Amino acid sequence: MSQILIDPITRLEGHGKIQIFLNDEGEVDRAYLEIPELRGFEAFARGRRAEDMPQITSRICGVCPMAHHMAATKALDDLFQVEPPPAARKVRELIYDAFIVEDHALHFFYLGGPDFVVGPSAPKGERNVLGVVEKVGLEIGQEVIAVRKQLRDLIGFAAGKVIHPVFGLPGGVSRPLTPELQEGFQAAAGRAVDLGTLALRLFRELVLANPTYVEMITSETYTHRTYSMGLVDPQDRVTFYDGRIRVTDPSGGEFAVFDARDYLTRVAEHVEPWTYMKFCYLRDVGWHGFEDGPESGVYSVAPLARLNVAAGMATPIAQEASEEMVSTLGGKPVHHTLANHWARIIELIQAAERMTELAADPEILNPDVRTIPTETGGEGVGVVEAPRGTLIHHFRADEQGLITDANLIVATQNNAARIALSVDKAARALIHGVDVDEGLLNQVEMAFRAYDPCFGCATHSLPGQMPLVLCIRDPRGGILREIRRD
Amino acid sequence: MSEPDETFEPRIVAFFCNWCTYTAADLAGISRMTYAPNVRVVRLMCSGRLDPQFVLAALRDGADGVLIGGCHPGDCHYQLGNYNAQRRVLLLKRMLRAMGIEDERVRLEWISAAEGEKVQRVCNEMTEQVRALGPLHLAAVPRREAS
Amino acid sequence: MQAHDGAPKIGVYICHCGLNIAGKIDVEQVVAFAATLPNVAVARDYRFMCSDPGQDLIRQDIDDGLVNRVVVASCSPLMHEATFRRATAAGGISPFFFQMASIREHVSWVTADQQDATEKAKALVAAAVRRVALHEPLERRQSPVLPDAMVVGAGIAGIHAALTMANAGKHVYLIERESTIGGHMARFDKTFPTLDCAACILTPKMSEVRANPNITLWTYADVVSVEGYTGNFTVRVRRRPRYVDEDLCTGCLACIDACINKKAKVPDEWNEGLSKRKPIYIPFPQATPPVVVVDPETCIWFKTGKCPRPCIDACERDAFDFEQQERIEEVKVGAIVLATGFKEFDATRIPAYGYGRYPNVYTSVEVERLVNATGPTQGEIVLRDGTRPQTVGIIHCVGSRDERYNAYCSRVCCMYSLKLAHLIRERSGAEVYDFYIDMRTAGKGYEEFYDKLMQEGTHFVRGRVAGVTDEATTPEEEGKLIVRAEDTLLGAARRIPVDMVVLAVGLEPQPDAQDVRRLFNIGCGAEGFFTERHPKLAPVSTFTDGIFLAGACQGPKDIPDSVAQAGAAAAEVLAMVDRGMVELEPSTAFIDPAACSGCRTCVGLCPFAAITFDHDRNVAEVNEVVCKGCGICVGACPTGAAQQHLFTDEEIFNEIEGVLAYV
Amino acid sequence: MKPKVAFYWCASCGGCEEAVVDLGEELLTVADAVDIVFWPVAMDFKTSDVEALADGELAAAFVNGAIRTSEEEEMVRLLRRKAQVVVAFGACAWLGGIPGLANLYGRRSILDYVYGEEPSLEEHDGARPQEETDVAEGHVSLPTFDDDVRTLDQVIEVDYFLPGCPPPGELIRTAITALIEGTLPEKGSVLAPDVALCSDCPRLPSKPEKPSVKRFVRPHQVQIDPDLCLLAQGLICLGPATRSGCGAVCIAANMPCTGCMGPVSRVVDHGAKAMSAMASLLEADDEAEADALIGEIADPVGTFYRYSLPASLLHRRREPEAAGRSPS
Repeated sequence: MSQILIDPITRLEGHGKIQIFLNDEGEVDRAYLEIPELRGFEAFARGRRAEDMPQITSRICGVCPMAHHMAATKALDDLFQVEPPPAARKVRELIYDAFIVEDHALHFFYLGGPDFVVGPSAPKGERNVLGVVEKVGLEIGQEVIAVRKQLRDLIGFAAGKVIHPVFGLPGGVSRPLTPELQEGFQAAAGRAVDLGTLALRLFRELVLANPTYVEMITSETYTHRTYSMGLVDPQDRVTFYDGRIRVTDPSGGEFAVFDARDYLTRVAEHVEPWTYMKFCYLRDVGWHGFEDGPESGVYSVAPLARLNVAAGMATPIAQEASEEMVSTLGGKPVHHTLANHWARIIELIQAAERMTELAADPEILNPDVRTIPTETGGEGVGVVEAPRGTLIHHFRADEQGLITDANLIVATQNNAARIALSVDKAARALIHGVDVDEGLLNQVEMAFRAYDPCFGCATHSLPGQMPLVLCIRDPRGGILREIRRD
Repeated sequence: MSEPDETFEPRIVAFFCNWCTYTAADLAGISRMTYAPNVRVVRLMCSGRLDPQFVLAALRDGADGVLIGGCHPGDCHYQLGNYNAQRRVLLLKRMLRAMGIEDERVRLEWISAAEGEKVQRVCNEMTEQVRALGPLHLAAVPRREAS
Repeated sequence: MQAHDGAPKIGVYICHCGLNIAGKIDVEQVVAFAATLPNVAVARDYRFMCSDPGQDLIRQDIDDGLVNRVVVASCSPLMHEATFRRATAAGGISPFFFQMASIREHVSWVTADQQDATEKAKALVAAAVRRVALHEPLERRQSPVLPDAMVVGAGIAGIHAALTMANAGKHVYLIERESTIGGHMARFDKTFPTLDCAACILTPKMSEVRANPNITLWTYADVVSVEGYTGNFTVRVRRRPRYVDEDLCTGCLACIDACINKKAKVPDEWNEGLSKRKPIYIPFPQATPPVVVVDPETCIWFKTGKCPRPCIDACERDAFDFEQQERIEEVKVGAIVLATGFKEFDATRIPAYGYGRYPNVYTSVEVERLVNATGPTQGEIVLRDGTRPQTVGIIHCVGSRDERYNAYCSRVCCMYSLKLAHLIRERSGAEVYDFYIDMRTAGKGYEEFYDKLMQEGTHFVRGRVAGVTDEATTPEEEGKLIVRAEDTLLGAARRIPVDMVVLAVGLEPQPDAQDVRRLFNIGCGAEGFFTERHPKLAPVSTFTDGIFLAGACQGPKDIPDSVAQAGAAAAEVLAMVDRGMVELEPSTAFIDPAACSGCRTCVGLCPFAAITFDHDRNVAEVNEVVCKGCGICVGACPTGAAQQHLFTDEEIFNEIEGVLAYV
Repeated sequence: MKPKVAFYWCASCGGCEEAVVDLGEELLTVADAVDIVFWPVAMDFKTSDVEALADGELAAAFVNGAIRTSEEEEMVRLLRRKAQVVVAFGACAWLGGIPGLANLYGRRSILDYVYGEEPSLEEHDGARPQEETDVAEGHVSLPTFDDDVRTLDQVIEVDYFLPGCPPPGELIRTAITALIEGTLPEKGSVLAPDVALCSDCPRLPSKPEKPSVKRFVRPHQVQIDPDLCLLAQGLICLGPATRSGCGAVCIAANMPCTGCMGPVSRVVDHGAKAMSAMASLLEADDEAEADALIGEIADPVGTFYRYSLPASLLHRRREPEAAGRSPS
């Protein structure tokens, strides 16, 4: 009896395992996406000093540490009941947008991009950043690297460290922005906008110009009609640093708008015995299994969802680009999972444009960047839009300022149910019998890679990493094939 | 903890300063004051030499308790050593508490050179206290297999 | 790290110490165990390792190349570490390739069970073996000894120590708190058992002090600070103003007669308040220096600023200086002898004896003054009302040999009580009752003196006195003090009516003994007397090198013992000073400049300012001569850059593992 | 023939991989100089690629993350077999890192909290992820987690340690260069300066000649002077106890050092040494006063062992169930 095994799933942050069960006809009966990782941050956050949360929780993920650092910092504003001075707020948002740009660039060019840019069934040795460089040329490759480096260096200087920042404090940031850094951000912002438009161009040329890809994107295989969730600004436009949480139903109508502090009344986590991942769903709709449609509480977050819940983008070039996408894909809401790659570029552009605005704001140099808390202890919730979706940090602390309870709703967790759906659906569509070729299996992986999922984030739990295995079983559970792609 | 095991013989490492407590231990000897054999003394010139690493190393190496002896406040042969020891032990004990190690397992006592009987009393008390607590049983630090 | 002469070859030597160790510890077992320990080349036992043959074992094994590290398991290092280091060095290797395991004081003497003792001894040996393998050869630093010396306290002990050293040609600073030297002895009339006159033997020595060019005498002065280390102390002395120029005053005492106060009305401390003095006074005729003192508390000029000050006119030498301020003198000396003496037990602490309540209850010190020819009554024994006592009761052990006050025996009370009994009888013809618990007359001619008193007809009543009362129960007790005592010889309680009660008060440490102790960084015993380095082997040394003890500050002593001890202390100082240098313990801290980050955690922690920060090299440095080797900085150093010779982290970690080597 | 290298992550956040990616252009030059045969986060090579290698065929394996599961253990043992040099890459692999704080809790209590107590959980029957589950379609299994987090060298022999959370680019560069040029120091070395951060600290000149602390303050409680030594401001800065090599970036950002670069070679237990220094600097001789002031530190373990708990002498919190596992 032959075996197939994918080990481990690659080009995503974190770890996963897919179990696919075939029926007697050799058709996919059910695919399970298991997240075997648990690091327990919430558990060992208890007893730590509240003000250390931004630095401790950033270790949940080294790819989006800024998102956790910022969500925790905002939760501390709430917990210590302090309002950061305007300059501090702007410094935070500027740095946060810079982070969104470089992180989206990372995913497009390094992690998700290769699938399209190099091709889903290209030889594995090429399906990586170096392959991308091959395809798009060294200059572009170097420009991508250069821009990310420039942005990450700036973030490093401003936040202390780009990987695991230290600048966030309840009531502000650890130090004011220097004029030199302001100039640096201004320069980088312009360059980032160009990179965004470049990425857009590449996407048009390499993806949209290729009918097979377009067909793949719009195919039912990669489509689910679920609820969408994301932060919106007062004008209901896409925002990353702060805003209200908006939820739209599968047909695009507003389902709910609420403040992060009320998340517990809106969102619940579902536990399955076969995975360490906890699946988020909308309380008001309820958990009805891994289903899409208006009757299922399953919802999605991340770039495409953000575009779906927002009336539009907050900056001109991004707005233009989003209109192009929506019209190309037949109007909002867009439910094609693979369109996340496109939406990601559009978001990259908005973040870059927003950087330009903030860096130009004279107020941002104001040395008053700290409000010293007078209260200790209490409860606080903080929310940001992480690159991978809505991220909520929720802490309670005692009178000593030590954490007594911590609860984290992490981007990929919001998406978890939908990702499981995608994998299941892709498997059904792509796998017929046990003869599965490697490119096909990569297309199964593409189903979740499109979300830029971070299982490290998602299970912010006991250290422990497990390769993702694609394991195909017969109806009696016996292993037909385990695919170890070689 | 489980109920006291009378057959359990605690291992206690003591760090005594040369001028007061170690001399007091000598006095206890000269005065033939018998006490529990469980306490094994490591001589330091001053309790101010105490490095928290020593206490942890003793616990790691199999001690069930650690006793630190210094001169009474104001009497340190080096004027300030015992105050330093006190601050270090106070902080260390808070850390040990957080690590699930009972307070009674680490004890700091001021014993002057004239207090032989206090050496006797403290060593006996501590041995009984630790006996009542039972073995420390620290989780073993994983050791890699020889490769 | 490793010995220059290759891998460690450790010799382990277990001492039987007669039966002190071997009687409790199975030495053979320990030897066998030691032989199995890593790096141990030789494991032997011997009856007395500290004896010459014992030390020769070590020397020989080193000579024969069998051994290059030495562990001796015997008594406390405080006892014989030096001995065995010498033996190790005698073998031709560094004396610091040695480690001692205390299996006597810490094991055989304190452990009930033989097997327990043997196991514990093994652990201590294991620790010493692990540790000594890491020892490094160290240089003993030598430090010059300043030629001058200081004696603090000028009673008979201090005087004798000062004179002994001065006569050997050393310059001595003699510091006395009172306005005159002489201490307690100067207040006595006669001394036991010879009954020779105290003044006759003391005053020559007092004037000799004054005359000796090698002695700088500062009375009315006290030590305020001591810095430095053995051989090199810097002492600051405060000299209080006496408002009279010592160099000009000749002690003619004309000023005292001239004082505006025609009558003396200030209670005279010297005479225990039994007489009065004027605001300007001299304690007693032979006071040394013979210089008057103005007491600002009672002098009209100081109190009101209004006084014609006839004293000034009366002085031919123009010696008065009412502007005189206290002065701080700073001197550097190589060694210091402490002879700060004792204070008498405060009799009011035992109300039952009625002191302070019944005027005719006296302390022995008061009676010393009464019987003294220079005292308030010129030697007449009279009660406060001027009448002569017919019967006198002397109560021994007042404040001594009593758990409630002092458990110890004050050693001198029996003898001085006998002396007083004799003098009282001699001077007043009174019947003397002597209440004692045990008559302690150990000393040359002491027992004979006791016999003499018995022949003289002194009544001795053996038993502790319950109390003294004036409540008469019979006519003959009327108007008398009744001493209630149990007569253990008769086995009956007795009431003995007397006219006068003398309380033989014991000796206690000076009230400020604790302060003095801290000032000189030495130790006190539980009872408060200064502790000697070793009761037998170093009776006049202290735990602080270069500081020695003489007289009753170390414990109750009579005059012969005090003088003998003073001579011994002087000899120790002379030995030091003549050698010209001392060897300092090498267990100092040092900082590896390559490892020091310049964080300065250590700098402020050093109690002796031995650590300085080099801003150019950005590292902290230890001045090894100033460093006293406490290791505070080493324990605090956050990166282990600071280490301590003989107590490195590595050595201590290994010792810890060793003591936990339960077998 | 280019030396083959592998990057692998165990229980980690991916920050170490990011740090490698951050080498930017140099990544390309490195990619030229070496042959990366295994790097799950960025390249499609699988375990079998490694198994296919001859023992010792890998010039080096860079492993980040702490060890928690049997899978991780197997993988690092495999890499150990295949690699001439194994480098523990980053704080987690060297010391356990921040996820090592999980050693303050037993596995059980963590599962109970995450799946039983958190407020956002649906009302459910207290279901927990099971290692073995029968689902409608068949049988699904999850890996077992050890009760504690281990450092890499508590599992396999490690040749070099690269400190930091994540390791500073400069140190990674130096290490890789040394590897390529064969100029690595003696085995067992930590590839960073062996002196504490103060030596590099721009604020050192502002440190008092004789430092001391009246009371410790927490970063959120005070306006932090951007130029004055942080310890002199009463902030617990682990710079004096922590390796340099990071360029004091946190301090440059006006925040105290939290010790991610770990201890120097002369220190056995990072937290204990740091505690000793901090406690010594406190100006309080009276016991009650000292204890009160020390109490204000609030969380000694999280403060002094933030990155090194699994590597510390105590390794993990003492749990009653640990009683069976006493060292022999």
